[in-house]
Amino acid sequence: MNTLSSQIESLLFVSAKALSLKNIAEVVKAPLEEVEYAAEELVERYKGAVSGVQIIRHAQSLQMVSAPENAKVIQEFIKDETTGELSRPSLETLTIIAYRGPIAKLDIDRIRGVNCSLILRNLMLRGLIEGKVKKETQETYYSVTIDFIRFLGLNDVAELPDYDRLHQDDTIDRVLAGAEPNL
Amino acid sequence: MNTLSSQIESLLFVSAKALSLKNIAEVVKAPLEEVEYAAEELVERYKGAVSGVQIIRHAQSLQMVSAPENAKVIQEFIKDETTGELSRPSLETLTIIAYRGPIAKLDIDRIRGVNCSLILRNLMLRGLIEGKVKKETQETYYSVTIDFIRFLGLNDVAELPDYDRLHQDDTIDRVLAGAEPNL
Amino acid sequence: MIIQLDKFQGPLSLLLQLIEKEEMDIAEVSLAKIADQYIAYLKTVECNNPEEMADFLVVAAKLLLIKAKALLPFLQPEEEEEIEEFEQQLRMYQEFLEASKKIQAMLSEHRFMFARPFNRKAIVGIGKQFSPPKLLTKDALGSVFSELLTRLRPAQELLREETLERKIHIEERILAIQNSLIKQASIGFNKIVAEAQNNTEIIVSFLALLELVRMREVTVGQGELFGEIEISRV
Repeated sequence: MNTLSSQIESLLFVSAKALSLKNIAEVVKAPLEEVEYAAEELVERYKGAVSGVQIIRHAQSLQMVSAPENAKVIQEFIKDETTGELSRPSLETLTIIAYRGPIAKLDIDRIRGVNCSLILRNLMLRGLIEGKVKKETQETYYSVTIDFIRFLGLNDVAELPDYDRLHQDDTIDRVLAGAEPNL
Repeated sequence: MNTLSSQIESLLFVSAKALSLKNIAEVVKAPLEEVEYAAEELVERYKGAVSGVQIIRHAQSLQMVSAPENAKVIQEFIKDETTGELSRPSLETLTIIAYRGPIAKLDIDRIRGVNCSLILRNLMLRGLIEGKVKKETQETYYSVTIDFIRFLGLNDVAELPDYDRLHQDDTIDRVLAGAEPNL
Repeated sequence: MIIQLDKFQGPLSLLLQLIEKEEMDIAEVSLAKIADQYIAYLKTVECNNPEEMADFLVVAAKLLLIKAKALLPFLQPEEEEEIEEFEQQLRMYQEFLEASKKIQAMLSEHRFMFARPFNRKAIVGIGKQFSPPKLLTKDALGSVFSELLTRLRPAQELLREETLERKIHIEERILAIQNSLIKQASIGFNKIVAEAQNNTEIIVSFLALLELVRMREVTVGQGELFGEIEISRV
């Protein structure tokens, strides 16, 4: 393995949080493309090896985490009490955001047919989703966080069942384009 | 790799300090001999691979550490994380802790409407705030550090501008009282 | 009926539950059939949040449109499109509902992945390191906190205002129409909604009217396209 991969590995290990590829490129002083390529390789290598350590990739960020099959042992060791339980409306909203994020609040409301403000606020507080304001329109777009992906035991949100189909289902775009503004 | 090695790897990963083989054997509920054998194998495997993460063995203890040859990059990363001015969200979080500390993490999250874990972590890293765990509830309460108070040229947080009025303003109490219980 | 209506679950969820109960697919015919059930069910629900009720009523209005079209097949193509879109919306919601069940199954397997806990010493080393933002002053702290308090304040008042909003019940509007028809044999729909304060009130009045037609208490007639709707006692 080359130096760059090794440096990325060390950084992810020491930082103990998600790091953006941009941030990594700045620290290791390498072109973003090279970092992207090395990161890709690293994620695949960890996935391929049956290892107790894994790397999650999400929204141009990487995070080093423990392997999902050891969840029980680790949870006991660090006395973590996460149950993964969510109310049905929260689960529905999270599902839509996971498959379609970044997605505007209005579009989430349209898909569910109800105003989701309270649920979104709660999911933000729990750190399961995050909102980013788009400068041009001042509209907030929501995505799931790496923390949510950690609970699914996946390396990437794109590994969700039926991801490709639901991610770009064109009926969604049709509904969103044609939906009434007041719904 | 077998399950036991993978479990040991995960444990070493999430543990900040060295773990004794005895301790590991208790957590994974396996005989000490087996743990010793798997540990030996693990150490050898890491030695053989050029990796940014290493496992070192001291007598009867194991610890996962970053590779020493990447020390310079790690230094660069820490410098990056701990220099420069604060972002607006970080600044807001810091003032909430300054005027309302000691304050529980959940309350900070509720006031700001988003999960503040990463911000709190960065403020701690820079030595601006510190957390203390309340024994009864196991909840962490945050306050600004003495270093930070002195840096501002003060002896006590109560000397902050308009402290009495701002500290007692009931706006925040109302926000916290009206906060939704977790869904 | 054993359908559970969770506080936030919403109208589409209710509609899908009704369709599944009848073992039907999402199609115009089944939606027309389900319209009455949906509205009957709404009546049994205690809802004291007008906004939430409005979401349910929007769907009720769409169902009634679909039902009306089933009875009067010569409706405009514009409405045809709206119905098609609504069917698509419902199908899409159903897809996400299915996906959410899979996600729930994944979560219940407890395959959580854990990050290393934050440990200052592990990052900074044993040496104590204090790195303040050099330009930050105590006055800046004061003004940032004041601004934060100001921002938090209006949101509170806005919330209180909303709870004062008037609620409109279909029953109320049905009663109003029935009362108007006591004094006279027929009345125009525009008279009924003359004092309506918002669109929701007009929609609810229209739903009330449709309900009265369904109950065969009144008949309605319209002389020309977009003309006044005349309501007459049966």
